[in-house]
Amino acid sequence: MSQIEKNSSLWSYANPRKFLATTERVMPFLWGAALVCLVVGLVWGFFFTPDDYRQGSTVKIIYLHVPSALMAINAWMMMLVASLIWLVRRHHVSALAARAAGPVGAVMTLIALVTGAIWGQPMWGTWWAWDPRLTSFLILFLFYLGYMALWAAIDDPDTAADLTAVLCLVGSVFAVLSRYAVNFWNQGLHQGASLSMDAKENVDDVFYLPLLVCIAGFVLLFIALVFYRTGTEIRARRIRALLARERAGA
Amino acid sequence: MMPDLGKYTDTVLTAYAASILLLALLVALSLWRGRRMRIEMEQLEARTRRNG
Amino acid sequence: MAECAFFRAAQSGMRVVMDLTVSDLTIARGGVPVLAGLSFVLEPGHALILRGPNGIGKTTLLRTIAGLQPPVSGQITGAQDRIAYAAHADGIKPTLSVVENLRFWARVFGAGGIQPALEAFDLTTLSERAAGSLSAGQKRRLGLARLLVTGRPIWVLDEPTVSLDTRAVAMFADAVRAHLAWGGSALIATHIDLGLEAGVLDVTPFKASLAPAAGANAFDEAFL
Amino acid sequence: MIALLLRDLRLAVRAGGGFGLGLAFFLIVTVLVPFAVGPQSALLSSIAPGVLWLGALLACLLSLDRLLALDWEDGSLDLLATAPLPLEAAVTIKALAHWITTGLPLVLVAPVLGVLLNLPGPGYLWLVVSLAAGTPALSVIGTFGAALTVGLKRGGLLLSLLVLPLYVPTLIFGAEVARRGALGMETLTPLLMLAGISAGALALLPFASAAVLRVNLR
Repeated sequence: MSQIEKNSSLWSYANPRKFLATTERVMPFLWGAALVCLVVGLVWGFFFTPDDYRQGSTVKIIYLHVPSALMAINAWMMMLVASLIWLVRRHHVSALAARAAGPVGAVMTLIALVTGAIWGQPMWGTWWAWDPRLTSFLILFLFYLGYMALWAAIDDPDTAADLTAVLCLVGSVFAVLSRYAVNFWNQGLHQGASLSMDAKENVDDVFYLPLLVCIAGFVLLFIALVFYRTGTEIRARRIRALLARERAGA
Repeated sequence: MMPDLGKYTDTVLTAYAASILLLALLVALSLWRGRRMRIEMEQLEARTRRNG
Repeated sequence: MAECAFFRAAQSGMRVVMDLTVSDLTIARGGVPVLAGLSFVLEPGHALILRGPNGIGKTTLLRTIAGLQPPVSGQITGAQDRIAYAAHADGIKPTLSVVENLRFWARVFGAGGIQPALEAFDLTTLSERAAGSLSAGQKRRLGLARLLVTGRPIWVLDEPTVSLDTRAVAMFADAVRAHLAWGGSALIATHIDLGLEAGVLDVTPFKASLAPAAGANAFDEAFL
Repeated sequence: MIALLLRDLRLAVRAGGGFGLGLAFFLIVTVLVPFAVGPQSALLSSIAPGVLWLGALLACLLSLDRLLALDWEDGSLDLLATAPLPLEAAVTIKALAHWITTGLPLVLVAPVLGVLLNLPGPGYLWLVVSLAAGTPALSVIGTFGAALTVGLKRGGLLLSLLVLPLYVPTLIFGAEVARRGALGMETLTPLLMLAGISAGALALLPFASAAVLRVNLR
């Protein structure tokens, strides 16, 4: 409990100035840590892990595919939480953080899709299969596109924040529904778990450790990007406010 | 230096190239826009202060 | 439905006693405060004319009082479900006839007949015409006639006399007088003299200063 | 509430209301499909349920941008928001009016168009049942999309971009019912899911639509 009490000062980061000042200080470490983890994890995975006896060297794609897929979903979760905070507590930084995470999540989804398709080419004999997982990610990508488009289309920042937050909420429900619907619709081209990239039992320790480092790298990169982009959004918002005041004063 | 990727060389290399390209693009665009907004805000704040 | 009827009855009972009170109101347009520290009381049977230059925030004020947008700070009491709002757009459907348009709003507001409203704005001869074929001034009269069928005690009007000729302006002034005599009240933003015995409130002195308002969320000061 | 429904229906059938446009669109899409995929009746009858569902969905989508935009432009929405009718009820009624003028005719016409695509015998009943259970969800979800984009100048394209992903579960289960019905398979599970989506959307989405509309009105 006392921990929570202490952390209640977390809300002070909802102050844009405080947020900018704090992130400014941690940004170099975040970028550095993300870069180190990514380089170590990917180099380790690419150069120093054996081939899988069934998938051959294509197993190396998991170091990109799994972390990006994970972040594609986590980014949406983060947007959902940030949207809720905005709707309940009306902290602008929260809404701007959700906006900042959108394109990052979209790129993560795209990476997961592209690596999945590239992996599927030799494994399934086709670039694109309407496999439930790939399909769900394609739908998630469409949700990201809609979310970003709505932010971009609305001029007034508070209106945009409100509308996108509600869209994120409703979209989350429908994304989960779509996942079930897609599962129902196609039980899967996957020949069981053995030929999947996502199944845990498929991942030996040799692959697992570098994979963990890569996941850490993607998480850190995501945090760094979201912090940085939120800072950008705060500045853009400030520019807007200053211009509006200038116009009102003139 | 280069590990032997067997018959899947193209597949693996394409996946890595595409992913790294996408990530680099995202980071570059973020940094570019971030820098522009920072400069613009500083100019504007300086102007506001000068005008009182 | 029964509950609704009950509330309406309770409302009409209170009509005579409730003032519209605005206290220390700050309103914003597009996130920028435009008017601050505004207070006034509008009693039943009285009208208040709002004046001020274009762009000062009269429309924003009226929309805030009508409940269409939340105030930045301050209180509005006595407005809940008692306001009939009319602005530049009349909500008139061109393919419906005059009577159909009016009857629709009468039914939505659960109020009585439309005949008095038609007569007050001299629309009886036009009643079967499609609203789309009316002239701008005739449309405006139809939009104002809508106020009468709402049965609401407080009229909040934004430039109600746009495109009305002198005869129609007189009709409108008569309608407002009748409304006040009945115990209603009216808050009108207008530039012309309606010949009403009404208080005048010039909102120019309440123009919000460019410094962030003290009541605003301190967290977000960087945005104001 | 009934007044609003009657007004919307009356507006739809009067000149310029766009009543029947959705139907015509549905007809054209269905007629064009054989030109695109070839006249083999076996192929047509196997894709018929999906094509008819997709046609119905697109016809629904086509009419969404007029759902709230006209009331927004002429100020009716401002006035409705200050009326005694809760905005939640108003958007539900508008969705209902949209369903009556778009969804219901599609349900009734679909079997006729099924003939053009060689829909197998048992498929007709299930096509009608699935459309009847699914089109309400399309109207309600579409109303939410229309409420999101109502204040935008050129919201039509954005509206499609926002609404189409939301339509995915409805389309999957709806087309699945029709497909399984046409093949004479068990249809209960997807039909229950479809009805569940419609009921859930009808119960919850009006609150989101009204909230979004209030934001757009301020």
